[in-house]
Amino acid sequence: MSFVLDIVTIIAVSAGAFFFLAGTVGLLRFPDTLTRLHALTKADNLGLGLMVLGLLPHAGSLRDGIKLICVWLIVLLAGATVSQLIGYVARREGSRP
Amino acid sequence: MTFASMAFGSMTFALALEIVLAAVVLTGAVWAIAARETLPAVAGFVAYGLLLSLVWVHLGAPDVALTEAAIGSGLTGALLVGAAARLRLSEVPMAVEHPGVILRMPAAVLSVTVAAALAASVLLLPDPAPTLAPSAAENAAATSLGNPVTNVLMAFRAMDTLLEKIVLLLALIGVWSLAPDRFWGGRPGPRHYADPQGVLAFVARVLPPVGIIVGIYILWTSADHPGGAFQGGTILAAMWLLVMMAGLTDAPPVGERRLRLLLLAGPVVFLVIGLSGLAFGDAFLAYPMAYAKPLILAIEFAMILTIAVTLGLLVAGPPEREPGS
Amino acid sequence: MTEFLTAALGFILAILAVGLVRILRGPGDADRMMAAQLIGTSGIAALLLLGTVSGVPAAVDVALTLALLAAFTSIAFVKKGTARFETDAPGSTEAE
Amino acid sequence: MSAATVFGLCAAVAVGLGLYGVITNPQPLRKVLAFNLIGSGVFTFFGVVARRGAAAGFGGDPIPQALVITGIVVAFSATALAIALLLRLFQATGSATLRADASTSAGSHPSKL
Amino acid sequence: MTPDPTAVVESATTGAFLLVLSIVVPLGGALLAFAAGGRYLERVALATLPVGLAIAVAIAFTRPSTGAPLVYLLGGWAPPLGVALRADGLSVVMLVIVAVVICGIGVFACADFRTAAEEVEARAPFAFWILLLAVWGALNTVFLSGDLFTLYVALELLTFAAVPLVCLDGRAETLQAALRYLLFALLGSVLYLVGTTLLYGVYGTLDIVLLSRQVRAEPATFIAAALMTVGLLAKTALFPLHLWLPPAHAGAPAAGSAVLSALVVKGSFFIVIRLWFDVMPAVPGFAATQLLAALGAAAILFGSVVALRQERLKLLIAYSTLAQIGYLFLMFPLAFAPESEELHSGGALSGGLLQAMSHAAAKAAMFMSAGLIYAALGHDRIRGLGGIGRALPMSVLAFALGGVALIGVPPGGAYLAKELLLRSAVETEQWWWVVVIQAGGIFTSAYLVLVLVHALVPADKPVALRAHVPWYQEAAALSLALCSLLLGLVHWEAYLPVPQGTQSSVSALETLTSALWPILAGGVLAILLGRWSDWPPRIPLRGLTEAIIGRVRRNALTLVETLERADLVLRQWSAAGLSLLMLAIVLGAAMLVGR
Repeated sequence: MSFVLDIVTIIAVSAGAFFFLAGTVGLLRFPDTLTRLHALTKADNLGLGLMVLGLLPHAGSLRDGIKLICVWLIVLLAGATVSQLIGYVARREGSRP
Repeated sequence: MTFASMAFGSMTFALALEIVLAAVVLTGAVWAIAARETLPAVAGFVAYGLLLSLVWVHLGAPDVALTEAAIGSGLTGALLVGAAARLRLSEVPMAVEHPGVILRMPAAVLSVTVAAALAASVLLLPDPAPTLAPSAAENAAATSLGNPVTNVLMAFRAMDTLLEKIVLLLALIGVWSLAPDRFWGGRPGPRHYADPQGVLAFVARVLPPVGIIVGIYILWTSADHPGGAFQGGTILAAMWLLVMMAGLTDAPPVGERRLRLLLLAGPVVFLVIGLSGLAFGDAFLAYPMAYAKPLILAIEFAMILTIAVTLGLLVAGPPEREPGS
Repeated sequence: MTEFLTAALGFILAILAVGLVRILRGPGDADRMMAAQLIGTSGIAALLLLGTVSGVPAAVDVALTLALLAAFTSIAFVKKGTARFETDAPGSTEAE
Repeated sequence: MSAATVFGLCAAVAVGLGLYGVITNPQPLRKVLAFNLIGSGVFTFFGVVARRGAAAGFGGDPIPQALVITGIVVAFSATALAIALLLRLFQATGSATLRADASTSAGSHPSKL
Repeated sequence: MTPDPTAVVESATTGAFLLVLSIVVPLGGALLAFAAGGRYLERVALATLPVGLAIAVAIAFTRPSTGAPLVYLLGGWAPPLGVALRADGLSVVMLVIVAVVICGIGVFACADFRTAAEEVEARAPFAFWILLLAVWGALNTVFLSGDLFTLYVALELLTFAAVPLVCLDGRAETLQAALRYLLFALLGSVLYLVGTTLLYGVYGTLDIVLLSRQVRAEPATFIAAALMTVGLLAKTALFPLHLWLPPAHAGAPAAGSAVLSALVVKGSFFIVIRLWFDVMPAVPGFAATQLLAALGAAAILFGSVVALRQERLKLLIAYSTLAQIGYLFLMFPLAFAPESEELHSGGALSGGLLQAMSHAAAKAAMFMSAGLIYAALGHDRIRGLGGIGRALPMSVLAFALGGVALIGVPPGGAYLAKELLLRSAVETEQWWWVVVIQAGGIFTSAYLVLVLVHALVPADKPVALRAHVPWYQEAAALSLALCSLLLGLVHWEAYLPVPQGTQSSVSALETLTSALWPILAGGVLAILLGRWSDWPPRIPLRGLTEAIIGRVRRNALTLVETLERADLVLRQWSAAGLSLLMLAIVLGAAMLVGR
């Protein structure tokens, strides 16, 4: 059982790390602000979500597990809001290369 | 692979991680100092604070990590950002005042010397290190709280905590005293407006309930687990400020009676319980063994409200509008 | 397992460092804010990993606090940082 | 070299950087920021001391940890006061400089209180 | 509660609860005043003053006759885990003098910080009364706390209470002065905190008594001591770390200046004493004490000379504070006992402390009378003071008495202090400090003479007073000046280590000469260096004499201008920052090498 859980952790955390990487590469390489924003949200939503998923088996108690998921939800909510606001800013600045 | 080499392997692994962490932390620090513009420098500082809470977790001090995350990085960050935004106009003329090499060189040399002395003293710290941890553990029964840091803050060194409450209040009075006379009794900061259907208003409606629950949880858990009134209070303050920023509510006028009482609740409850220890018990700030835990929790609950309001108003600044406007 | 999570932690820290560099380069406010956002998220991920690696369960509480405060700070950042001189006239930030 | 030592050195560097910033940067806001950097360096140093004192089943000596929490709150109060003062100065003069000659020296045109 | 094996065998002494009250009453009064608000606020504050004074006096009488300190264990927890309050002789005398001065300032401030009848609440009175009580509570904590970290918190409390006093009237230049003060003070306190951290890391306690038993002369201790001392010096504004003091002390409203100049700087000074005499008497060594006093001597020179050149009365008094702070640091080498290589708590320490007390009362009186003169004239230009001696005789008298007390005229506290310091200098064969001590008195009389001559000269046309000066304000200033002038009559043996016979050995003739010659010398200096509207002054000078005096004056003025320019440079932020670090390094090196 613990072996299976370990496998889950390894896969999920690796996938999460991959999405973080993808988001960062996008942030660095994509040509304009809005696409960069698009890339970034991947890291937020998927990367952290997968990390949380991977760490769930290591949570000591149910309460810790719930807290882990809460962290993700809060980040999602905040991320969505801030991305919207950044979108306004980007539009105002004019899409720069 | 032998056990020893494995242990060694994981040790160097941990060490490598520590060095990476320290390097990233210092990147933030360097940048907070070296960045040309203020706003990015502040962003660097916020990142630095965030990373520092990682360091605190790693140093086995989650209580401090919570404080650093909440106050050190979060609220200080918001304060600095607000100031940087307002001061942006003054940045260009200030660039003229940038000191030349004649000044920067000695400053660098002297700073490096002091830092080197400190680094040397880190290496010179005695081994085994002196510690009061056993003594704190031995006396923990007196309060029946499981969190040693709360024990220190609320019992062993309650005087510091009481004084620091008064420091917070005094800082607020200091901030208020800066208001021009005509604004006295008015509301702090500008009135914020935002589209009530917009995303900011949305998040300001959804996030605060969560924040309030988390804040109170952080306080509640502090009896036996890392947490406390500051950390919880800071979260509440941040939520309040968020609601204010979204324009859903306005900062209260500084002359308001209820507000004054709220600001006093924490220190007054603390002082009254402390003085009743002087009058009826063993000493000032001594709690009778049987009631220690409820008394401490009572103080902390009074304090979380006061702290939340004080911190929120410290960020909001001095009154900037005429009373009644 | 610990080694794996430590490696993942190191990786996330590296990403965080990249985010830091991004803020440094700018050029626009929007890019800086995005980078700050990335730093916040990856910082939280790093914290969760670190809590598991060093066996500090309270790291989750720290992460919760950080998530809330990071949300607050980034909103303050966007709201205040964009207005050249915060007049906060009706609709200065969003309604445009 | 233990965890404590690495972060201890890190703390020393942060203090040094902060000192440099406080002295050389002309903008008061940046001085406040640098002051916070020194403060956090000192706190980290204290954290290292706490970590080295881990005993009795605690991950660190709780006394310095508690002192750091108090210190952080005090540092925040200081920052808030400094920033309020700075913004008020900016509001009153349109600049935020600490240069002695920038405003007329110490009240040569005093008005009645 | 099991006592810790390393704990001091020390328990609360009877009557020690008064120590708690002396902290809680002012701070509780501040909270109550905040709750009351409006016009009630002043009443609460005024009611707190006599209570606090009574507590301070009660502590002075409760102290055991054995000379052992009063000890109170907060929360019943013994150090090192808990925090103790201790009142030794030093704390007691400081508690009492601060209570007296605060009460004087309180009476004085009744007129300036009054909520007008038609207002619900006014900003300045609201802030002033709360801050006054907070300063008091913070100072009492500084005097009583037996723990270095509690001292840090108290020090910050003191700073946060003091800074807003600077800019209560909201003028731009006072805002800038307040900001400079705050930032530099913060830099100082953070350096103090570094040292505290280091001490805890090495010795595992922050309790003063426990530390004093464990402290060894080793590099980590030197680093800690150097950083803490320099941090405290920055807050005390010892030359060359004085950039913030003149504008802050001169810009504040009169009552605020009195608080800042008389009391606030004494807080950090007291911690320096605690650190050097109580925590680590064997650590500093010969070179470090000489260095500290050398800075003091430089402060006397710069402060006095620049004071003489000021055009405004309040700035003159502020610079005189700078010089007086320097004077306080002269005691360190004199207290150094070469045979044991330790700082010895003897006559020199008493002298330093007495000087601090006399300065507290006298400087408060001087700032208060300067405030009254300002209010009456609408300005405080020294050259425009003509006729004020006739118009406000009591205020000018208070100013004069305060100044005379500071010069060291019997029976003033400063006179006794000077005697004690001179005696120690002779005993330890450090004649060079004798010169500096005497020079301090001469300089003080120089700027006093300068001001008094201007104030007593009759005006060309009658002085039109802009504001009425209430009698009780003048009375408050006058009584504080008298208090300083009578401090030498108190029998200090019960509280301070005063060597036998110091207080009774002087004959009347000796007294007179020792009082007169510094005043005469000071007069000469004032004539030479002061700013006079008509040079040469009304003294009839002819031919050769005039030529000689004119030449001396010209040369002296060149020197003075150099000093003024140097002062201007040193008061730049970056220069002060560099001096701060440089001083920390030199002090640390002096402790390491100069033994």
